[in-house]
Amino acid sequence: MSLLEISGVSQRFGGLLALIDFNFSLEERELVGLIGPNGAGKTTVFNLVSGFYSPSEGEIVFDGRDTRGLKPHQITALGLARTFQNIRLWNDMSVLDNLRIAQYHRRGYRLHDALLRTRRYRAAEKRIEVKCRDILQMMDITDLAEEFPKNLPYGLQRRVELARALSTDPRLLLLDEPAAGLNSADVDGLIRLVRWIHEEFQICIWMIEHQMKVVMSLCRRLMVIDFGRTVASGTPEEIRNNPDVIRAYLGDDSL
Amino acid sequence: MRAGKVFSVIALAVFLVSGTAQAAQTIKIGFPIPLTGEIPKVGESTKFSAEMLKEEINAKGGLEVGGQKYLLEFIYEDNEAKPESAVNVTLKLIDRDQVIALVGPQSSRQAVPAGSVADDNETPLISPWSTNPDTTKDRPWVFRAAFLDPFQAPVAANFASKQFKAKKAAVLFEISNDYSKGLADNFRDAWEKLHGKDAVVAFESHGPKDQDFSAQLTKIIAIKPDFIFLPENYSFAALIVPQARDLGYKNQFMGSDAWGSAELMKLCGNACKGQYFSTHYAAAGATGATKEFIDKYNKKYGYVPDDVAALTWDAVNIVLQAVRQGGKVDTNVRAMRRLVRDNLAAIAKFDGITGSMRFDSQGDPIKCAVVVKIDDQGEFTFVESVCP
Amino acid sequence: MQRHTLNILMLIGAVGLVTAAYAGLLDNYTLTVLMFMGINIIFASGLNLVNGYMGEFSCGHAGFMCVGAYTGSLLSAALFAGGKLFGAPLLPPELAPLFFPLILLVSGLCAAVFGLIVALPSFHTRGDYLAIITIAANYIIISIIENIDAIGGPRGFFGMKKTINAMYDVADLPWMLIWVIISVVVCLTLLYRLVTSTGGKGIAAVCQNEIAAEIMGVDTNRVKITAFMVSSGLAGVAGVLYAHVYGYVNAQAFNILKSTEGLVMVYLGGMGSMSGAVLAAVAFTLLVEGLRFAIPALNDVLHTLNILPADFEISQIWKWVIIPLILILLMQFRPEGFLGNRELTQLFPKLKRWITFR
Amino acid sequence: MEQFIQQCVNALQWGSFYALIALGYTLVYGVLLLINFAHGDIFMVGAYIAFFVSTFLLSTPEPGLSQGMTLALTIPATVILTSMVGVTLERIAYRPLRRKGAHRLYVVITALMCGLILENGNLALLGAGRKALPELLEKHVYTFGNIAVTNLKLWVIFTALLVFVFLHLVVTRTRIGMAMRAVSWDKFALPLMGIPLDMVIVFTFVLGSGIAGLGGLLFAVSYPVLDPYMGAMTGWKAFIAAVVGGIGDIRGAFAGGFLLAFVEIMVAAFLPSTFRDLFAFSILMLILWKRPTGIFGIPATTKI
Repeated sequence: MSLLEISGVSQRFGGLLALIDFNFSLEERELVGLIGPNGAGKTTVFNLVSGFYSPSEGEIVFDGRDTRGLKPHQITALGLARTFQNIRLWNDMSVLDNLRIAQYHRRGYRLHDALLRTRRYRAAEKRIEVKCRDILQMMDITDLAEEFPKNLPYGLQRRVELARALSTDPRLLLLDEPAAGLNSADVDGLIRLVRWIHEEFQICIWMIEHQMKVVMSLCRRLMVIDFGRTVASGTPEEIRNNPDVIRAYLGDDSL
Repeated sequence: MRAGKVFSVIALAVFLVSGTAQAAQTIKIGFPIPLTGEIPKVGESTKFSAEMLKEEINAKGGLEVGGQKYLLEFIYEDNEAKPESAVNVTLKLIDRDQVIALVGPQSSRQAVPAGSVADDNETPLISPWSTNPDTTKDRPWVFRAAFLDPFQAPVAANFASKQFKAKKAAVLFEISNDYSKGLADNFRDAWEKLHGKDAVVAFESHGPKDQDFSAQLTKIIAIKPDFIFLPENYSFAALIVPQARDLGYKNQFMGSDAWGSAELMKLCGNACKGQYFSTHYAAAGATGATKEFIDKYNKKYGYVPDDVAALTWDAVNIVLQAVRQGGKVDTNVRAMRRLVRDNLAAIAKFDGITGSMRFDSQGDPIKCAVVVKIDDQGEFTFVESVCP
Repeated sequence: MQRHTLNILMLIGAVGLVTAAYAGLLDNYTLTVLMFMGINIIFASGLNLVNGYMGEFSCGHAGFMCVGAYTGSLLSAALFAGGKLFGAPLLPPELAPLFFPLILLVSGLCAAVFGLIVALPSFHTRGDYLAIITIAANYIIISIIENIDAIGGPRGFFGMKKTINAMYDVADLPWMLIWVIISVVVCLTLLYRLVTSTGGKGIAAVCQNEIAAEIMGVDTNRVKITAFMVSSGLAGVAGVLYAHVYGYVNAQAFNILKSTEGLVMVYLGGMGSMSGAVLAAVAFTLLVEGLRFAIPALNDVLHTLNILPADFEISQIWKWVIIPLILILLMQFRPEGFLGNRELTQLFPKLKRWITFR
Repeated sequence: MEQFIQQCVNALQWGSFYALIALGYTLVYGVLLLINFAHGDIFMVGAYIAFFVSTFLLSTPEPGLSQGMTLALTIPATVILTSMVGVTLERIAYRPLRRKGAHRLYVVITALMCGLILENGNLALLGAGRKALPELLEKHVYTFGNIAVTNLKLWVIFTALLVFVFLHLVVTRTRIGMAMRAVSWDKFALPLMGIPLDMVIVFTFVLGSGIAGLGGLLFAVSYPVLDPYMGAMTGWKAFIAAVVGGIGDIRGAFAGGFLLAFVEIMVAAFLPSTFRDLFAFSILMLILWKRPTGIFGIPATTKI
C-alpha cells in the first residue's frame, strides 16, 4: 500500500482552477521532487496534502486514511510534517520550545495532568525533552537550544524549521523550497542534510524546489506541473530531456 | 522599570506611614462620596453642602458639646461610584481616620456594601440619598435621611390620579439605577392598585449614560398615556421631556425627588415648565431655615441647591444633634461612636430643612413629602404635602 | 535548600500576614486592600493568559468576573443563608469553611462555561473583531442579571455575609484573607503549570503563528477553548472572592470600566509575563489606594510652600487624572510594560537560584 | 406603520452621531491600526468647545451676534480647535510610543488613559455641574400625521451624509487621501509617493478629530446636556459600530453607525426595552459570527 495516494484532485479558488486532476502516489522512504514554474500550483498541492485546504474534487489517502475533512493537526498526528516557503517559526520562543510544541499531539496527557503535575505528565515531559534534545543534537544545533529564532541567521532558521518538522515524528516530510534564500555553500550543506535525514530517519521526503541542482542530485523521481496540470513525471534524466518540461519552463518560443 | 520601582516604594511608604495620626479635640466625620465616576455631581453637592455647614460652625468656634467647643473636621473620600471603592474608603475612614460617624455613600450601589462594613465595625453611618431598603435593613448602626420608594411612589400615584384625572400611566426609568427601578416598580404597584390591572400602559427603560430616548418615547406616545412618570435623575429628565415634546407628546409628566435640582431648569428650559414632581421641600416660597439654607448656598456656589445638598445638610445636622445630645466627646473613639449611634436612634424629632423627621426601628426616616409644580418662572412652587 | 528560599519566604510572609490579622495588628482597611490586591492579581494574571500569551484582545473580561461573583453569591446564600429565594439553608453553618473552596470551584467552572461563548467565535474571527464580541458578552451578561428581579436586579445581591459569619463561628480566624491567599497561590501555580507545559505552550504558539501551530500538530481550536475557559474561570474565582470580601455584588460593578482596569494591569505588567501581571496588579492597587494619602499630603505641602493659591485645593478628583498620567509616563519609559514578555527570572537570572516554582 | 417610520427617523438621527464618531475611529485605525479609545472623549471635548465658543460669541457686547451668525462661526472654530486636541494627543502620547516600536496594544492602552485624563481633567477643572448649550438654532417641529420631525434632526442627518461624501472624495480623489489608504497597505512604500508618513498621520488625526468636533457640536445642539463622561459610552458604542461595519473602511463606519442605531432603536421599540442591551448585543454578535470581518471588511487571506 502506498503511503500517500492522491487521485483526481482538483482545486478551485473562485473561478480560478489552481490544480486540475492531479494524480500521484508516494511509497514509504521515497525522496521525490515537485517542480514547476512560479504559480504552477506546487504549494497548493502541499496545502491540500497537509489539510490546509480541502480539495474541491478527488481524494487524498494518507496511510490508508482518507484525509478529507480532517484538520491539519489531525493529519500531522497521522505522521505528516512540512516546512514553509517563508519560514514560519515561533519567533518569541526558544528553539527548544519550538521543538517541544511540535510534540503537542504526542504529549499523551490531558489538561488536568499538566495542572496537577501527575506522574504521567512528568514522564511525558521528560520523554519530550529527551527527544527534542536528541533531534537538536542530530541536527547539530544543540548550542542554539535557548536562542530565539528571530535572532538567528536565515540558514540556521531553515535548519531549526527542519528540526521542528522532524520533531513531530513524521513518516512523510514535505519541504517547500528548502533552498530558497540560501547561498551556494549553504545549498551544498542542505543537500547533504536532506540526504542524511532521509537515511537516518528512514522517512519519505517530498520536496518543492526551484534550484535544479538540489532536486537533480537528491530525488530519484520528479514530477513537473504547470498551470495546475501535470506536465511530466519520471527520473531526473527523463525530465531533463522532456520537451514538454522545457516548453513549460522556457515558453513555446524556445522550441 | 526604575521609575516604576521607585514609585511603588514611595506609594507603599506613604500608604503605610500616613493616616495613623490622632488629632486632639476635633469631631471627625467621614464622607465616602462619589467625587468621580458616574455621578460626580452628587459627590460635589454633598461636599459643597457639608463644607458650608462646617465653615459656618467652625466660624463660631466649633460645635458646643457639654459646654465645650469642638472644631469640626470633615474628611471627603472618593468612592469612584464603585462598590469596592466605597468599602475601601469607608474602612479607611473608620480605621485610619478614626471618624466618629459617616455621612454617605449616597447611591445605594455603594451605600449597601458600605453600610454593611460600618455596621460590622460599629460606626454610625447615615446615607442622605440612598433609597434601597437593604441599606438600613437589620443594621442598627445605619440610618438614612431620604424617604423610601414604597412611600414616595404612592404619593406620586395618588397625586397624578387626582390632579391629572389620569387613568393610563406610562413609566420610563433607568434599568441599571436601583433608585429609578425601585421607584418605577413601586409606582406600578400603586397605580395598578388604584386603577386596576393594565392601567400602566407602558413600562419602558433605558440604560446608563443614554442620551437618546426617541425609541422608547415613540413607543409610549403611540399608546397615548394620560401622563408619563419619570423616576429619573434630573439630567435624564432634562433630555427626556424636550425629546417627548419634539415627538409630539402633549400631556403631563410627573417626576420624583431626583428632579429637585436647580440645574434642571438650566438644562431643560421651557419644556419642563408646568410639570410636577414629588420631593422633600419646595424651594420657591420656602420659609425659615429652608430659605436661609437655599439663600446661603445660592450665594456661595451660585446655584439653588439640589435634593442631595439639602439631604446632606440635614444628615450632617442630625449627626451633630446626636453628638450634642450625647453631652460629651469621648476620647475613646469606639465609645464615642456608640454614644452617637444611641443618640441618633433616640432622636424624637428633628426639624430639618427637608421637613421634620424621626427614625423608625430600622433607621429609616418618618417624614412628609411635598409635591411641587415647576411654574412659569422655572421655580419649584408648593402644591401639596403628604405625610405618612 | 537554597532553591527553596523564596518559597519559604513566601510561606513565612503568608503565615505572618494571617497571624498579624488574627492578632489584630492590621486594621480592616489594610486587610481589605490586601485582599483586593489578591483579587486583582488573580483577575489580571487570568486575563493575561488570553490577552498576553494568546495575543487576543479580550475587552469584556469583567463579564466573567460578574458570572463568578453572582454564582458564588447565590450558591453561598443557598447553602448557608437561605432567605426568600432559597428557603431554609441547605447545609448546617458549621460546614461553611469546608464548602467554601467548593463554591470557588463551581463558580469558576460556571464562569468558564461562559468563556466558551467567547471562545467559539474566536475560531472565525480574531483581533479587534473579537474585542467587540467580548464587549458584547460583557453587556449581555450585565443586561441578563439586571433583568432578573429574583436576584436583586439592579439593586444587587447580598446574603453571603452569613456564610462568612458562619466561618467565624467555626473558628475565629481571618477567613477571607486565608481564602484569598490560598486562591492566589493555587491560581498562580495552576497558571504557571499550564503555561510551562508543552500543551500550554501551544497557547503562545497560536499567538505567534497560528498557521504554523495548526500544521505542526497543535489543535488550535482546543487551545483557544482551553485558554479562554481557564482565563474566564480565574476571573470567576476572582469574582467569588470579590463578592465575599465586600459582601455585596452588583452587575454594574463589573461593567466595561472594570474590564479596562484589567487591561491596564495586563499591559502595564507586560504581555505574556506572569510575574509582570502580578507586579502590575500590586502596583495598580497600591497606586489607587496610595493616592488617597498622597493627594492630601501633596495638597498640604503645596499650600505650606505657598505654591498654590489658598482657595484652591487639590482634591481626590485629581486622582483619576494623576493615575492615567502616571501610567502614560510608565508606558513611555517601558513601552512593553514592566517586564515585556519575559519573567522576572529571565530578567534577573540570579533569581533562579532562590526559586523552585513548579 | 407610522410608528415604524417614526422609529426609522429616530434611528437615522441617532445613527448619524454613531456614524460621525465611528468615522474617526475608522480613519485612525485604517492608517495606524490603532484603536483610538480617546476618540469618544475627543467628541466630548468637541461638545465643550462648542459650548465655550458659542457662549463667548453670544456674550459679545452690543449689538452682538445673531444666533445664525454665532452658529456659522462656532462650527469652524469647534472643528479647528477639536482637531488641534486630537493632533496634540497624537504628538505627545502616541507618536513617542510608536517611535519606540511599542506593541500597538500599548498605544491602545495609552489612548484609553488619555481618554480618562480628558474626562477627569474636565471634571476637576470645570466641576461636576452639567452645561447646557445656548440655543443656536430655533427649533421647529414638523408633523405629518403622527410622525414628528424637527428641523434639527434633518440637519443632523444631512450633515452626516455630507461628511460622508466629503470624506469619500478626500480619500479617493486627493493625493493625501490616497496616501492614507496606501499607508494601511504598506507603511514603507509611502515615502515613495513623496509624502512623509507623519504628515499623513497628522492629517488623519485632523480629519478624525475635526469630524468628532462637528459631531460633538451637533450633539450638543440636539441633546443639550453636557457632562464630562458623555463621550465615554457613546464612544464605546461608536467603536462597536465601526468594527461591525468593518473597521478601516469608511463605508463600513458609516453603515455600522446606522446599523447599530437601527438595531438599538428597533429592539427598544418592538421588544421589551428592559432587555435592549441583551437583544441588541446578541444581534451584533450574530452578525460578527456570520461576517467575521464586519459588513465591509475584507476577509484576511493568508498565503502560505
